[in-house]
Amino acid sequence: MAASIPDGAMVAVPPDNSIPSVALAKALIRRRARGLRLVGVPISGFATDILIGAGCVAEVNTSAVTLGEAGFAPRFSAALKAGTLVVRDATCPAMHTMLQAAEKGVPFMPLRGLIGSDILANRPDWMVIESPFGPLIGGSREKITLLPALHPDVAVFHAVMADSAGNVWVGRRRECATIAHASQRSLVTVERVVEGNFLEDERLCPGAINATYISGIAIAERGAQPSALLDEYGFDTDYVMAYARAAKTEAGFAEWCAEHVFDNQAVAAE
Amino acid sequence: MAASIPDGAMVAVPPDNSIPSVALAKALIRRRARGLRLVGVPISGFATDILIGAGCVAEVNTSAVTLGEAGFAPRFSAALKAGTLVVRDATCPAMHTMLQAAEKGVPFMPLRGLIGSDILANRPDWMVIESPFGPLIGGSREKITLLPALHPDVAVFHAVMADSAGNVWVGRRRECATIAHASQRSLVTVERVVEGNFLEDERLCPGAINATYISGIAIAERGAQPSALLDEYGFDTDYVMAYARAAKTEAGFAEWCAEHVFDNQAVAAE
Amino acid sequence: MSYKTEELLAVCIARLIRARPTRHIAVGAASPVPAAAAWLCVKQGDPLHLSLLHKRSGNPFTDGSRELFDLTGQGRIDLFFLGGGQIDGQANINLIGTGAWPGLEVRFPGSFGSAFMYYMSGRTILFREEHSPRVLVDRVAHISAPGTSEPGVFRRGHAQALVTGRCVFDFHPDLGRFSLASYHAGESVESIRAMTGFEFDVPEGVGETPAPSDAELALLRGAVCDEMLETYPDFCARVFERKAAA
Amino acid sequence: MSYKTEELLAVCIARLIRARPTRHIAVGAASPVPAAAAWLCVKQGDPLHLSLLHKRSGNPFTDGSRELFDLTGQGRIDLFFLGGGQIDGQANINLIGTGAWPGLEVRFPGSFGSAFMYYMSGRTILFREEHSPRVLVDRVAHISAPGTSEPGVFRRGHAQALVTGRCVFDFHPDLGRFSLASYHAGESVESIRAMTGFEFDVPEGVGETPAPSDAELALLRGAVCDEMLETYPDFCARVFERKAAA
Repeated sequence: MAASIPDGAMVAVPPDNSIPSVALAKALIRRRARGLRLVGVPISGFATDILIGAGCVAEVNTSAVTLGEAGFAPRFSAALKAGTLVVRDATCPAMHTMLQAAEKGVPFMPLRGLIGSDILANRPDWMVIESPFGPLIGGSREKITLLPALHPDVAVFHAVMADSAGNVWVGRRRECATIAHASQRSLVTVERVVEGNFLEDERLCPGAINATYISGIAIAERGAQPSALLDEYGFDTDYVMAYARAAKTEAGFAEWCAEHVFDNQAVAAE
Repeated sequence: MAASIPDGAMVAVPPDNSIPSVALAKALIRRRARGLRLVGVPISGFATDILIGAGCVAEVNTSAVTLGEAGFAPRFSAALKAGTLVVRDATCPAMHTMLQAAEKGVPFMPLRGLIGSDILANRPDWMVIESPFGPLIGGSREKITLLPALHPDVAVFHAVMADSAGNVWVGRRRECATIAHASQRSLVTVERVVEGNFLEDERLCPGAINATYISGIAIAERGAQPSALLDEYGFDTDYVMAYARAAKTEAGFAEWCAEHVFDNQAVAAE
Repeated sequence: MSYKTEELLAVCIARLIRARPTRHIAVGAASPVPAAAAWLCVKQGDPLHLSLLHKRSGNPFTDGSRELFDLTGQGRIDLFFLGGGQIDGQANINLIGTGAWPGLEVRFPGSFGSAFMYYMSGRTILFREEHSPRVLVDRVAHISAPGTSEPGVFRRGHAQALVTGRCVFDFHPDLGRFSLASYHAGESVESIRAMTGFEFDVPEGVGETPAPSDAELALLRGAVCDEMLETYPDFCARVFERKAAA
Repeated sequence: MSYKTEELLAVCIARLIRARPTRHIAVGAASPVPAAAAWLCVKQGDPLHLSLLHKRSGNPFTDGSRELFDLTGQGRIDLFFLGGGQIDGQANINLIGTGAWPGLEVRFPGSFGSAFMYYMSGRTILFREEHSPRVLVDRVAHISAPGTSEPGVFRRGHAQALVTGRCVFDFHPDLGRFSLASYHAGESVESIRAMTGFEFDVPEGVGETPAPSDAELALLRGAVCDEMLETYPDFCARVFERKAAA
């Protein structure tokens, strides 16, 4: 599956609390992907840091890159300083808004906040207008920022399960539905494939994403790890702490990668 | 509960395929509500027609009013002709867009389509601009319509169940979540109240609406009827057909109302 | 084999669907004939994705009723169906009514999603069984959704054709006009002209709509009807003379 | 009763919460002290709705991770908490980093939701335990979110206060300045001045932050800790010396 993601693709990758496919991120490293433009949904975590460390990433468009309790993302910080990574800083609802504009098929959507932030000052692709609607503020029209639609080439995430019809179930992690809607293609790893059709089950349907958005499904057991997967397994803090220590240096990262990415293949996601 | 909805309130009422609270609509008729401004989500059905017939409604903002297989909505058509009802025609995604703008706390959102439609020509509250983003069309900027946020005073709908924490479960009918988010208050009738907390159940959570949006819950068994409720009960075509025949005339509606609204009270929703 | 008008119309529409590349079709609630046409294509082996709106079990949308419009906004719907209380020669459709706005003479239910879907779907097949000067008018009283758009308006698609109980018209968005594609058995160019309130072009050699083949009829009455029984029981009983198991 | 710094800070924040009408508080993932403060208010009987972000079980959001921002956009969040790699005397916060944009000297993780939440929440309590000239600077290197906004910008709220390991500052949005509200035991106006990179006002009669009461400490170590064990096990072990059942 990783083979179908071309170098240079814009790839939406959810953070650690939002079921990323770490299995597919590792497969992208193994296939030596280059020049990826990653999109944080709305922030970025472990999967993004290892992709950056392995030299797969040219650009990241996100509101933050963090390993959570394990602290700063070491390979992100190093690449930023080395000048090998373009960072487009945003704020969480701006990422959601740009993806929702794509989801809705409109060229832009407005968002409050932002004005006076250096984030806006560094986003020439965003634009402040006088809102034709809404309250007058101090007798004049409200200033508001318009954000362009963001259309990732590929959404990559993990799901609990897929069904016989190719629907996938992500439960409350509905931001995965938004990126599936906003992206050209969606590639999904799952814990398991089950019989039936989630759309015909009133209990499962609200947490399902329709097969019409899904371009590929591969089974990758514990494919989100070390990230958490709903009530199936938790965030593996020890694993990420160990990574954070190892990845402080480029050599440490290379060693970690040799052990945890190249020696331990989840072939399904290739 | 109907007593808490003041005359003149803007009330969002979903249509027959989207779990309206017919029980609460009937309670509004019994309390002789007046001047309601109804919002179709995105269209309007049986509940809207009986409210119009009973003289509760001053205005309806919607994309259509229909009884589905039972045909045109007779009291809507009659009130429109009699000039006692203001009708603001829209198109389905415009209703969704205006409600989502309110949900997101922005003063407006854009929508494609519309231009060249007489719907737009009759909506002085909508505005066409040149989009600062998106494709050039024939060398010039795309024309696009901006729609203002629509903030109902009250969202009224039915749900399958509520839990001990006051969350309600609507399953795939997520437009009910949108109107709950967009409205000042939400009043919900439910089939039953169950122990526990839907938000702590990964299977139920995606179809739940958080108690933070819900101002009032009342048990009204079969409270959506004759509309359908997910897999719990279907649309009662015979009942609506009989209504459509009776409500062809004002006298016929009055008789129907005496029998089906005033004689058969669901006290919970008062 | 003898056939009902609805069967002929479903076959007409199925041929129009297959005439252009089509991956994903959305079919509205009140549209059993278009639904039958789409299912016929599926049963003929086309790799189509069907989204049947208002289907009670297995409703395709999990993001609420806005998902159809979002999906169409994304450009994922190749084909949609629309009807109209009135349809005119420029393919404008009127779902509002007649008389002064908003339909003070005869009020139709309203525009539903037409003022978006007609622009944003890959293409639209217009379907209205009643073919009379009352429905097919020179100029609609009100435009719910226009057949063509001015420059500067984002528009992904137009009407491909108009299928009625009497004929099939092709639509030419560049000209803003219909041309007669074929007339159904029992009709003629003259009878169509007499019953149509708008002008249309008549290409050389226009002839009768081909009758459904035995294979098409067998599929409609068998595998297609099987799929439609739950959503359209009355239609299946009337047209295919089959009832759902109790 | 002796207490830990975290307990003092939680009590300080709880008092700030109770100082203004508050219905709904959202608390971020990395915020055990604000979370303890909010729970303390709940356990003291305030009818508060708490949305604890990133809580694994019972996460309050069912519309995906955008729901917090939508909720705040709607005006339903009365109080939010923010920190900052740097905070300056105008209550600007910097979560980006130092050196040239985007943080070429020291890079912080990024701005998260701050460039929206700081404007759209009813009010914000700034919390940063480290109180040093490195963190509390005259002017932040980069503004993730500004302390005040120019005319014409929709802004629902501002910083109410800044709570640090050494003191509590009140913020005055009209002046764009902090004033010292109280200093914690062991500090003085002079020690605060020495450790603060920005100018601030010192009202007459500023004194020491009141110590937590026995009742407050008992609640924190009992009922509040009970609620926090699942989400913040390390914090509970360190501060309250309690461990979750295995």
